[in-house]
Amino acid sequence: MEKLNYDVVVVGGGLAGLMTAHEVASAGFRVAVLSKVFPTRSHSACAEGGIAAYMDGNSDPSDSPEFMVYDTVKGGDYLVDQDAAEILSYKSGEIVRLLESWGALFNRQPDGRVALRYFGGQTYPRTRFVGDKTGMALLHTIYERVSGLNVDFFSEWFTLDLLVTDRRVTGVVAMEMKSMSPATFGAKAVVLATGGNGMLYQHTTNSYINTGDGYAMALRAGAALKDPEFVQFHPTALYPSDILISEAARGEGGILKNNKGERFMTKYAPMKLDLAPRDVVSRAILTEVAEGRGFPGGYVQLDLTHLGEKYIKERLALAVEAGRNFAGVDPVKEPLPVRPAQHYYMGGVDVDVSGANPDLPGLFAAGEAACVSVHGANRLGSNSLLETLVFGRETGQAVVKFLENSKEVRDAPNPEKVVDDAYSFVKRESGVHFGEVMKELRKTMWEDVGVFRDEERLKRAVSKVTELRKTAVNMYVTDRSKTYNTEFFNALELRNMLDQAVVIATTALNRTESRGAHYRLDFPKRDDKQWLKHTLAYLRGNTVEITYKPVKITKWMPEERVY
Amino acid sequence: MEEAISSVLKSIGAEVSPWIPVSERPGKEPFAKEAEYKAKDYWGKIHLRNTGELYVLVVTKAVKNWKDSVGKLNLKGRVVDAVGGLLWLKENPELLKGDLEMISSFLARSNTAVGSQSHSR
Amino acid sequence: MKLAYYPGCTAHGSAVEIDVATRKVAQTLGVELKEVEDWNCCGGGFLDERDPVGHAAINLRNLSKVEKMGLEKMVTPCSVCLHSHRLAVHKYEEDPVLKEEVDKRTQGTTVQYSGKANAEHIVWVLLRDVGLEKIKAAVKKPLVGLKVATYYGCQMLRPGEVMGFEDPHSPHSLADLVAAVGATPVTFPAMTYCCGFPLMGSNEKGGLRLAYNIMKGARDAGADLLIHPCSLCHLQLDVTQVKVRDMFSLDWTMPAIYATQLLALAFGFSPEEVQLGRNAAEVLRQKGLI
Amino acid sequence: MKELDKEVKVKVKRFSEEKGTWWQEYTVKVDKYTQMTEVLKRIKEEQDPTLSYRASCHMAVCGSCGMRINGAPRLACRTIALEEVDRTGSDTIVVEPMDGYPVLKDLVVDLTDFYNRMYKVKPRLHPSEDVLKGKSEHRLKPEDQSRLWKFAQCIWCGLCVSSCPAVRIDVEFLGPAAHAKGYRFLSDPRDTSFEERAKVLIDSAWRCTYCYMCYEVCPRDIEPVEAIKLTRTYTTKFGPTGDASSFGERHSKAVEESIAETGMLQGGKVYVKTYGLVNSLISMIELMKDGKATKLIMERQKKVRGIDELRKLLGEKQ
Repeated sequence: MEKLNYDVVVVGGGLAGLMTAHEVASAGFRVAVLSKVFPTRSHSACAEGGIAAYMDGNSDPSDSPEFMVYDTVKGGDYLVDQDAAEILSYKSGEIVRLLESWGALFNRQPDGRVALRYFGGQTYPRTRFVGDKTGMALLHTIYERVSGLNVDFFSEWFTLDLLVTDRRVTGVVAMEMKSMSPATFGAKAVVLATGGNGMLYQHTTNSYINTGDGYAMALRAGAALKDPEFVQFHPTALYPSDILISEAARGEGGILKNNKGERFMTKYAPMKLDLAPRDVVSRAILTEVAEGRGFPGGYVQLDLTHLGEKYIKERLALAVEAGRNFAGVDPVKEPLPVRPAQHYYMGGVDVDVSGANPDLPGLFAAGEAACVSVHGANRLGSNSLLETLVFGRETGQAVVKFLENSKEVRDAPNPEKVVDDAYSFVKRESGVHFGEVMKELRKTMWEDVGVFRDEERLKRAVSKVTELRKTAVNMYVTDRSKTYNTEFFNALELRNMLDQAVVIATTALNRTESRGAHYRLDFPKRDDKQWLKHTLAYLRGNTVEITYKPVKITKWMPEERVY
Repeated sequence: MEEAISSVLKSIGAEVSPWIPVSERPGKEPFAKEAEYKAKDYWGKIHLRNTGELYVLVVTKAVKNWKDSVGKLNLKGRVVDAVGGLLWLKENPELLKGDLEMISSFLARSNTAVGSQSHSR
Repeated sequence: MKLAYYPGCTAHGSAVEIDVATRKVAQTLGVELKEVEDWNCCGGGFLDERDPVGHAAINLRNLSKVEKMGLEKMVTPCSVCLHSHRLAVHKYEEDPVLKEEVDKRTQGTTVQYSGKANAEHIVWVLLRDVGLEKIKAAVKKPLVGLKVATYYGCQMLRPGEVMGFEDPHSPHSLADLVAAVGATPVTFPAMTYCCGFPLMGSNEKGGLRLAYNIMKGARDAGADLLIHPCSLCHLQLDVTQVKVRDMFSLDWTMPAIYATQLLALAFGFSPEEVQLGRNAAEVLRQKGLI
Repeated sequence: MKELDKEVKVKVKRFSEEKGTWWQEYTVKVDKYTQMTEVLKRIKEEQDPTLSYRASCHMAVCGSCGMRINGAPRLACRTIALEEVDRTGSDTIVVEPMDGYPVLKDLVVDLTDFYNRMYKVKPRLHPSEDVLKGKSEHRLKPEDQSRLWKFAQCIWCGLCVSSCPAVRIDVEFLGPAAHAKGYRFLSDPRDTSFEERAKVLIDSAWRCTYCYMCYEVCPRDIEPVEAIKLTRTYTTKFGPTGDASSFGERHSKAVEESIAETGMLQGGKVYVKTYGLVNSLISMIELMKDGKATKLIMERQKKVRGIDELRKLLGEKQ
């Protein structure tokens, strides 16, 4: 097997990975970026609304970084590490300024400075944006910048697993998808910037590639996931493509209706109606569908037609585009089909504010792959893009410091085993196909570890996922092609998804309270006495080991979360 | 032009800074001139393009969101952007004085009520 | 049926047979073509980049004349003229900054454009306004056994949102006409590719290469000749064909004739009357069609 | 709802290094919302796991799923299956890999050539040192922002290059996407390397044939041909940088002059002005072989009567 050596390997070419690579390369270290897609195809491109930033001299006159910390902590239902939220907030302005200096085409005020707008959960407006394609714009800007540096890109390389030698991370084994030939990448540090895991759920706004490979690799290497039970669901994803229809659609007057034409939110939230919090609306929609008042396929309708063509086109351009192009529905003339869908993963590889994992020296993570605990139990809009860049940079700088004090590492003794494990699926002559297992997994997660949770469902999920993991050992890849064999990579993705699923289901069962996005029908209240703490979960064979870690509170004491 | 605008601002009792040229990047010829001003309940800047277009930024803490308030004002200038305490107007030198006076009196009125305005919504 | 008619510079000059054949076909089908009084050049596909405002203004001058004639459809046999006028209207309507500038220029001139008139291709008029039945009825000499490659080129089709007559990826207007006169339409992959004419001013070799692709594509598909919908395709594929043959040392020809020339032949006009090129005439003679 | 569960046939052009090329047909149930990415996903997960294709965001921002659908270069995610059935009138949807790139497997093509074209235009802002060091800040007028954003929205899907005829016949032409990207930086007032960019872009811009295929196929409505047209206008300012731009500039200027002079386009005259008298005579002799030369000579020298008005419309100072 070919052996390549770098100072750092970054797995993932989205915003977080590229920002990390930028810092490492700028400091003169040798860095490889491995990504299973060409970098600009990463899920960062899907972010719509914007990036929150307090910019000194270019913000609301009443705003301050302190307000931004407060909004983030409260939004996260107090499971936020407040020191992390402070970094996020205090460094937001310089991050936007940096991306602007690299050419990002932020929308402008008439004097040519970056414009701002309101977003949900903000006391003062501070979201910076590029039309409604902010993620796409920033991803391209940073790729343009980093591809001009001395960084080696390995695009369409699938990372199989981390290499661990002497209880520290010493590289990865990856495979070029085109030629299917594996290679060892030796490195003193590995940064997981592999994004989220929406594909675990039957319905998700995430890209097809979001299979949470980094979470699974970290678990298999012996690192913990932090707060794995926290999964955010968005109430209005377009049926059936699950493209996000922004909350703005309801903010501007859109009404949710069931198959009888009833405005059902009157039952669930008589005061706030369609503008009730995301979790409330998601639960309402799913209840309507479960009780037979949805449409075939399992959706309800989001009606904008009464707003008038001019208004809709002016205010909700993206809803119009999405409806027309992806559902064949013109929201000016007919209601949009919507249903809740998984949207974001608050949990992730356990790291501190420098992106370092405490279990394995040399292991770092950034972006949605990491859990720095800036989002706590529920992420605020406009904070995910910001996190990728702020903590991508923090992590990159921490990696540089780590490298400066790092000794040469010993080669991993047996990297071939990683390849053999992966190839076991191809070598087998019969068994199950990835598609069969995947469908069941995504259904189980959606129904039993989804918006509504309770002991019965979660127990059922744990045993189902455990069973699926056993079945998947016998997975069988029918495609024998030695070029771009996507069936093989799908099988590996499924293996990764199963490793996370068991952890998510088990920790969700374990947390007997409701907080943020984790809603337990049998424990509907937040319980700070018992549960104001982070979950840490390890995967040891088939067993999930759970421990805890305190939440870092600097100045904002928990209070009831009312809006 | 710059002098005329400065004197309009001074006539409503604002302090005005000297005009400075602005360009897209260092070393590029300026595309506009700017002056900062400070009035009683608000402050901001005047942005004057080389092509003659005139923009005015009105900043205040007295308004939670200009977007909800501009409808109540009968401004002659065009509202280009209104978000939180920031308001951008495209102005005409002849109409500037009237608009600024209107804003001054609107803020003076709402200032007396600002204590009771809730910040939570 | 009375329609405004815009022949365009080329059909008035070096490709006059297009004008001749188009008038004969229209006459046969009872379409009165009223030439736009004192029309001007559309800019030929180049003016819009040098002077976008001037381009829009001079195209609107033609259309404004059409409106003054009390008409809305301005028929042209040239795809480039069609494209130029329709794009000018599109940009004038979509781009408020451009509109303002154009309005400034047209002030104090005779140009008053209300937005009603627009350019139409003769092929569209034949299919949409005259109809295939009427065309079939006018056929006196069905061109049975003649295999005709239908070459659409670019500007009659694209951009689809501005042209709007047929699916730019799978057009069939020309095939419908070919079938209507009893000949056999031949489709080929290159039928919507560029003939290379717009390159002739900057990269002649490239332009000839593109022309070769079209000729070769039609030949490989088994066609006897090809028809096209554009004065400039005509210059490229007919007038300049000899250069292509030289460059690629070809011992064969692919006669290229204008769509209405084919129709006129079927309507009973002689090759001389439609000024048919000698290569095309030779093919028809071999097929026993003349 | 009746539209649910309509069956369509999907005919896929397959390829593998081991087996070569073959066609395979699948039957898939769809409803009126079903995107082609979903159709492919159902085939892969439920019928034939060996089918390979790329897809990621399913909302036309990642540019992964470019392919030919019923002959048209499309993003699969931006294509609704039943709309294709409506468009073609056939229940069979034909899916092929993009043209112009080597096929790796089934619908997956090798985009290396496309990426290399993009890198040639140095696709990144070159800001001034002071801005990078934080000593100074950029400004950008909102109207410039929206003008640039139009061309900056390229998602590197490769569809325009795959369908561009000029790319196929001319190695010196950068192709539509690279031109859109190049122009976006060439005309960004924050950029500091105008000359370097002009050298890369100007001559290539004259190698575009204005067929509007890129305009037609671009899923983000970038209209790369417009960027190319705008790039050509820099030739006057910067000067030609090669044969194509020097002939092209002369030609285009001759067209403009011809119109300003007579209101008409006089092909022969324009040709002579572009290529010079000697070259034109050589061409003429060639054309005589086919009996076509007379046509150019025969050209009527009509002059528009309203020429004064026309000149005013062309912006001539009164």
